[in-house]
Amino acid sequence: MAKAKELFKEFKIQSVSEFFRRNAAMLGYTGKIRSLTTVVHEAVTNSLDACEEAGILPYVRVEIEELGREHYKIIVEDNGPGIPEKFITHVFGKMLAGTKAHRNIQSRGQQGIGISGAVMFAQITSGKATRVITSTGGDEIIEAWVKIDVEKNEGKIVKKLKHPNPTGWRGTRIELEVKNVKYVRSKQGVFWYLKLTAIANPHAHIELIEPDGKLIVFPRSSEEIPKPPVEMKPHPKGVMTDDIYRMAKKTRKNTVKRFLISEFSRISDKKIDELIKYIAAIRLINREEDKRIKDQLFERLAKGEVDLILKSYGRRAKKVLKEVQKLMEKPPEKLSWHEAEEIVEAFKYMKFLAPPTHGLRPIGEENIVKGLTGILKPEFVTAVTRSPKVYRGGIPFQVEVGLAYGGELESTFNLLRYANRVPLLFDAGACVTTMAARSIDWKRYKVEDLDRAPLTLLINVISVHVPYTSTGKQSIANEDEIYEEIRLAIMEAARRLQTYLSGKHRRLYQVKRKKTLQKYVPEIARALSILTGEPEEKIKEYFLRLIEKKFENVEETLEQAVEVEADAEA
Amino acid sequence: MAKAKELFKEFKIQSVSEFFRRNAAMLGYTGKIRSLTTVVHEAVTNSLDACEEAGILPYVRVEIEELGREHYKIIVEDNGPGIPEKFITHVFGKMLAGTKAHRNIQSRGQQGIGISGAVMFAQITSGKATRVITSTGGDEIIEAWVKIDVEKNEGKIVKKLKHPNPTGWRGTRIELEVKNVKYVRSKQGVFWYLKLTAIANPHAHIELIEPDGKLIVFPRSSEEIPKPPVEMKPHPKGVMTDDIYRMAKKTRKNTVKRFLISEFSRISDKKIDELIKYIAAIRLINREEDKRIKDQLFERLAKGEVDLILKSYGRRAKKVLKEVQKLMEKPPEKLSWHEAEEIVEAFKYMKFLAPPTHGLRPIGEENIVKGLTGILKPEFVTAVTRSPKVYRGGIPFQVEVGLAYGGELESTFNLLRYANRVPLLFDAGACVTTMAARSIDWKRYKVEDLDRAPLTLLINVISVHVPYTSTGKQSIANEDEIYEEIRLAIMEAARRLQTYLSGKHRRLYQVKRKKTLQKYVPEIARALSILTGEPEEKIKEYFLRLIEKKFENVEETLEQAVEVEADAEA
Amino acid sequence: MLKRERPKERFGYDPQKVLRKLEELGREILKEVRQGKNPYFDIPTRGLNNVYFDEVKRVIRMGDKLSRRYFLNVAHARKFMQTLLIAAYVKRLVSEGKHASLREAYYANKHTIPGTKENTFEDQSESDPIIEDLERMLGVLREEMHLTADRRGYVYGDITIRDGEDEFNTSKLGMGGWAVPGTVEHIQFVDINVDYALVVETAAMADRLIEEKFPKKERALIIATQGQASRGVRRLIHRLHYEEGLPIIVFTDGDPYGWYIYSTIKQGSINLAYLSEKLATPEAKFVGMTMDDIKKYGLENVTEKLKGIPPNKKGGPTGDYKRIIEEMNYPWFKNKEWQRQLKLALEWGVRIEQQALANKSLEFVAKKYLPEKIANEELLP
Amino acid sequence: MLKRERPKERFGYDPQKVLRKLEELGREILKEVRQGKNPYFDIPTRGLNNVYFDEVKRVIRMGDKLSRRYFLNVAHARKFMQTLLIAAYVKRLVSEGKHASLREAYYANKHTIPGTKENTFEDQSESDPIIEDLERMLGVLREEMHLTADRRGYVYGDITIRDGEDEFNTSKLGMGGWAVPGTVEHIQFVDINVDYALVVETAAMADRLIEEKFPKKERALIIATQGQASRGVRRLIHRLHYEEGLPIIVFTDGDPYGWYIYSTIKQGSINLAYLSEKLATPEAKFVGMTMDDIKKYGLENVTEKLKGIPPNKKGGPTGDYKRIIEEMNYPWFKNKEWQRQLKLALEWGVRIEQQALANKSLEFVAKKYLPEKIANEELLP
Repeated sequence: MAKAKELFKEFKIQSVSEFFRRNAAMLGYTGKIRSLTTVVHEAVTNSLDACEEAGILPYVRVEIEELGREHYKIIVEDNGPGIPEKFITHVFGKMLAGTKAHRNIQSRGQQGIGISGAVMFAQITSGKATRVITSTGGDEIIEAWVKIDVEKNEGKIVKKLKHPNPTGWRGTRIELEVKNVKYVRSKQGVFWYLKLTAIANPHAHIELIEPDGKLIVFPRSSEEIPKPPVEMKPHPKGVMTDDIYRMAKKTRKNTVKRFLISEFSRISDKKIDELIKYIAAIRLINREEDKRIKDQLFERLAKGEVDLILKSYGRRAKKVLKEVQKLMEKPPEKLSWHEAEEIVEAFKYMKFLAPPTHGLRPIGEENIVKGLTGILKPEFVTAVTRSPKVYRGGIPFQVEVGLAYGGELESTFNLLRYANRVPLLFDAGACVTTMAARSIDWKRYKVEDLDRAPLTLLINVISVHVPYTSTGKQSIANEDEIYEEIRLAIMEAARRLQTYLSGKHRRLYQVKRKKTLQKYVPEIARALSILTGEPEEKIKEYFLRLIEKKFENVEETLEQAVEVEADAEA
Repeated sequence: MAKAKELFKEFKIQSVSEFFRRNAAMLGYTGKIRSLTTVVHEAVTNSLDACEEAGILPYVRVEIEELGREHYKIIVEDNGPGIPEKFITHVFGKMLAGTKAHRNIQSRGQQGIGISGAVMFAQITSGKATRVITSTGGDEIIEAWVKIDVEKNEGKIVKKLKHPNPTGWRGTRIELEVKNVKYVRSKQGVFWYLKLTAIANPHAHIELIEPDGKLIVFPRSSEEIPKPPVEMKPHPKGVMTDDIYRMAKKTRKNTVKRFLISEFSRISDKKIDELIKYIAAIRLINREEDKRIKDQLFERLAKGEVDLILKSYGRRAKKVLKEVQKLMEKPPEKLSWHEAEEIVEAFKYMKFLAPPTHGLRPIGEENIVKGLTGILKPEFVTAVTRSPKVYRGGIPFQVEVGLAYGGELESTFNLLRYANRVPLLFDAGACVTTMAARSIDWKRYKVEDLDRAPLTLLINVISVHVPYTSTGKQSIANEDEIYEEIRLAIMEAARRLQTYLSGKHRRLYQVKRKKTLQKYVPEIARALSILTGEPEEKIKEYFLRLIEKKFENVEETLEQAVEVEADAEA
Repeated sequence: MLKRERPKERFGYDPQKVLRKLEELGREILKEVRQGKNPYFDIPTRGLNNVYFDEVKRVIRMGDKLSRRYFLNVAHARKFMQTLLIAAYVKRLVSEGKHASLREAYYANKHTIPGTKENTFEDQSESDPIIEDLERMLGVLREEMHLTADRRGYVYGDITIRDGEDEFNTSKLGMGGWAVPGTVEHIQFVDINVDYALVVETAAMADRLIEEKFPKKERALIIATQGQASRGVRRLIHRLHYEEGLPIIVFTDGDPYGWYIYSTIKQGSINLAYLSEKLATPEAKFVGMTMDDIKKYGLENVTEKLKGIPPNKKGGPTGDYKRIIEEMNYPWFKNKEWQRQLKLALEWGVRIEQQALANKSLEFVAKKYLPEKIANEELLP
Repeated sequence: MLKRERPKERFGYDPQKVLRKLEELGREILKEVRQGKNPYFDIPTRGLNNVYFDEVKRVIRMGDKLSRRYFLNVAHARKFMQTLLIAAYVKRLVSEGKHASLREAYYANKHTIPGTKENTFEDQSESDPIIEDLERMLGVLREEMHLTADRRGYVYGDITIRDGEDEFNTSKLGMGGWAVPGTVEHIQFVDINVDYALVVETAAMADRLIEEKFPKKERALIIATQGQASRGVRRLIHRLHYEEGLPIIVFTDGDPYGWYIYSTIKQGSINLAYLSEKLATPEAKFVGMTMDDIKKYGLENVTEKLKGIPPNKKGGPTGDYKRIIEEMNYPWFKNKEWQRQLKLALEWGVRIEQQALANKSLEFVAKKYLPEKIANEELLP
């Protein structure tokens, strides 16, 4: 029998890079087509995020060069802010490093793995370093070849050159050489990915040069630079005990009260007073032994009767209130798990303003309409951006839906899925967007057969932290709150479609109505003549007269219908 | 416009723990039932691995205590080697740390995340530290409460006690308190998980105490301790350029030749001579300009005509051979990517012995039969352990299949999936084992309707590195080589089943045959009597005599059938 | 013993009445349009929510819900036109004394509307409902409008029928019997020499009874429905009962389909609720097969299993089981005799066919089963 | 003009012949077993690979492949027993002059084998093939064994039939006509006062012709098949042609199903190849509906689209298209007239029903279409 000490002799710590090298599939490097798309996606995402953070209208150019069998060079160039020299190794060479993950901020990329993952993928398939050319617009342009030291999870600059920058060029160009990938114009390939990206980013100009040299341009259709995202504090609703507990340990504030006010959104001095009351009430109620009374009191608490409850406890309440007030004044690092649990419990009963929206950056209804119109050329288009909501863990999110119908669309249903404006191309089946879209009773909205309708639905889920089902980031988990918001957004858009369709049909009906009725007159006249013996011509005359009379009264209805339709199109 | 420098001001590095805290679903903590199973799984896996490495017959006891609504304490105790004091924080508190991931060794656990993940899950749901009681059998027993410092990815002992160990107890007991989970006796719950674990580990005694106090025992059915796994060197077939390149950089050997011989399996001095010839040949062939000639030569190379090819190049060959010999003598750290590529290319054309099996630790045919028989009590059981093979990256793997039929099995198909003996309970649809099992034409093996057959199939895929489709480790990726091996194993088992079924049917037929024929005689006699007027009794007599005569000759056939069946059961 | 009763109705077919109703319909429309009003038809609504069971007369009746079909409503105009087309066609048929099948009526009225690509009728599924509408609007049978249904069924027994110029005895036509035409409005019963009519589900059973000379020995008229009774056969049964006073006894398989056939003969079907008074025969009685027969005659060996999932199993009830449960809720099966039989069927999960009686002997059904049960009046209501 | 021809066969039904064959079968088995040999039956194989088209007689014939059914083979023993059971049952039926339906034959022979839980027959699908086997083994029709098929179809026209003691004229039975029984072996033709028989697919069309007095005016016998012709009807057609010399003219819908009905009357079906000589009437001719009729009579407006996918489309041919292509390969349709019609159908993608002729007028079919085409002998072979 081996001794424990021997067994632990070899105990070692593995690097994150090593871990993901062995599990590249978790990062989306699985399958030849998907791997190529993933590389492009990581680079383009970085470019768009950088431009937006810097307030630049993005110009992104993607070039795919075929070097051999399943061997490509991928070049992505942007006009972004550029990368300072000393951060190059971190950005491209270290995983879980980045400016985003630790902040409560919405961005396309999220986990600080993306572009370093692409660099690693290039490296393990072709052995080549990734060439980075970048300038922040200053005097010099940096040209660096970056590799990853997998064991240490560190970037390494294999070679570095500096060039003068007389024209003041600013931006980043990266060149990755990859093997075992394939360029195909399929729905999971680069072309489709960029098309979807262009729809969701009408402010970006995106170009693609395909391996055969063909240039495809998705032009900018909006000149409006989206506002840069800002950091958002977590919202009290749904926050988990663990979050409060951990945050309390590292805050720089010196009382629990200050800590709560400064590190959560929607918590004011007044709210703290309320919080104290609620915690006190919860403590008191929990002391009740009769379960029925307890349940009743909690029910009343849920209705907001906190003051009444406290009043009913009289002096006991005052004592407990004082204890809780003390708790609020103690140093946050002394907050116990149980106390954190109490705060979370109280949050559940309290009312708060909706989470702040300034951190979330939706595409916006106008831009969705522009994007869909510019690229798809539909007959009808509408967009709905819902107000932000919160899901588990106090994480704010927001849902947008765009709906395009008819026109140049093919008669088939297309769902364009996005998370933080990033197109999701894979694992559609497991995605909450698909489920929500399919759950709609489309017939109620005059879409008889969804799968044969000329209908494209865009769904964008925006959040500081999108709950993906896996690290591949291709499918959004089915969180109840998100599911419900998507449904509500779709239904609103669908109602507008319905109005449009009704209006359209009504107008058509009105125009054809007279003709329809007139058309039947000869048939009717002949039959009635047989039945009654009256001459056909005479009967015809009666009916035609009736129709003329009817249509005098009908004109106004016609105009009404057109107005409704105009509304829908606005 | 923001300057790049400002943007990068907040550039930070995220810890692995932080990453997985945000992405707990990636570790299997998703859904109330599954989360509970995952916790138990991580603990039991650790116990079984530890026992096996130490050569101990495992005794594992799992206890689930219900503390409140969706609030449980999970206790797992083993008789394993125990954990030395100074490793406690590492084992339970640090992710990607462990004795396994960095070695080419097969184990149930794999990525050094497992048990620390469980500790973290307990911590973020209940706020409680995990209680660890362990002794390596020495004088003292350590009792420690472990937490994870998520930001630093470090374990922290919150409280520690030392107790005397007068009885010399050895083992580990851990107690985790978790919330937001649920105990249910479903096919994805703890009970089923342990049942499957017991089947695959007949040498283990496993007990479960359910929340209602019910004790369930899966007794040991084999006294044989599986051999501890050993580290395995990678096999040259299918190894990737990146692997060679990286390994060469860090080897302690001083020539490429020594490096290859010592760090890969199945590479001897003789093989290096062969390798030199192949690399030389490849270099020469690549210099040919005519593509047709090139292709022809590569084809001949694939047939093993390396000597003939070199001969045909005459003196040019000798020169190149010398260059390659030199390459073999240079320091490994100087090996270029291109040279590594050449080596991989040459490996593809060469023949090697199958990868060594001593590192892989199958359950073994005998033990599978014991496990299936002990727990399921079928009428027929067989097992196939295939010899090891290699898949992408030179990763050896091995497939085992057990097949149980009839007896106490219900009339429904059950697939028990394992990876390194660990039951896989989720995502069955995407798993290569499911695909392979379903791809079999079961009708060919006398199983008419698989889904209604009393048939249970056990599939165990063993490898140093099982290619999971996601970090949840619940489904094995569809690698061609693995798929094919599983199919071959199932087909072999199915052929034995077929033989058994045929034999069984044949014997039954023979026994019933006489009776069958006799049974029809009265009916026939009556009818013939009506047709011919002959008395019934007389006709009966004729037919019965005929049957007796027939059965004299038939006895030997009967014996043959029984022999065939005995073969099948052996 | 069963005997012919006193007639309750008289032969009452009068083509002139139909013509008058049609002309009146046309004149009404013409009057409206002449006055500049939007002309319309009032059509009794079809479907379950406009039928009820008349407990007194014991037939399914149509309720008084109406749907109004306007000419000036574009959604109605086409049907308005179609209704008039069919009405005019019927007028021609009846006045010329011609009959047409539903299909012929469809083809005869189908043509392209001048100046359009639209046909007056695109499909028979457009003309059939219009004919039904007319039946309900005018309260006349399709057959009275000279539109014939598909024919099925035949008759054998000592009765003499006059059909136009022909007069024949349906027991003198060999084993073939007389094929019942789609319309029986016009036939007359010259001589009835039987005591009752036995309505038989399968042709094979009818043939058996004929071969065994049952009609002669038992003074019975055999009416073979060959499955669900056609409208012609049901109308014939109705007329034989009400105009000629023949008691009606029904003999079907002992299964939900057989009982449904009985139910339709007796009470009419929901589809045709508006015709119940002319097609149904509520006084009909049921001789078999019943569940009790299985025990009484030892037929356990030749029952068949019910199809579908029983009500107490997962996913049930379906198939036969579902049907039986539906039948238990028919008002006319809400009596203890029928409830008992239907419950037994559910309990045992079996059905029994008429021809299963052949297991005893070929003669059994004609010599023993039917004579005994009918003589002892072991009949279900 | 069409006229009755000289008869080619004579009324030849002889129950004694059937009895002799059955007894011979029994004696043969008995002889074998008495000698200690394994007794067996030789049964001509069924299915496509044992039929061929006899170009001379122009009927589908059975080949000479046999399958042998042994008693001592456990896989055969049950069927061996069943064959003898049915043979014995048939002997009783024929000698007593009784008829039974296939279903009755099943029930009559179903019982539990003593000492077991096994039934002699579990299902009618076990007894029907045994009856077919006997037909092929003995070379006698099921009807000659007094086993009747389901009945369907009726007859109207000036012929007089004797069925047992009854004698009647099928034009004197009102519009109902005479229902053709399952077995027509025993009926005799007393008087034939028509020039030819017109076989009509739909009852509605037959009724139309009767209403228009076509049988009287054209001296025709109307035989309504009501869909695919039953064995009784086909046997009747065969006998009318061969025993009474009546030319046979078939009138069906102009669609693959109608043409298949014609094909079956004319040549027999592959299922019943062994009966072709007794059931088929290769001299039958086809009057319509044809594709040419559409053009000639301006019926473009009342055609229907063929169902299924055309051969040149993806996934095709299916449905009607597939059927037509199969029919093009029937040996008896391998002539330029039929190929032309079938090709046109494929080309236009349409079918045309008999009743579409009502679009012209109700009388059109009786007054113009049929008389003209038959007088001018515009008939397809």
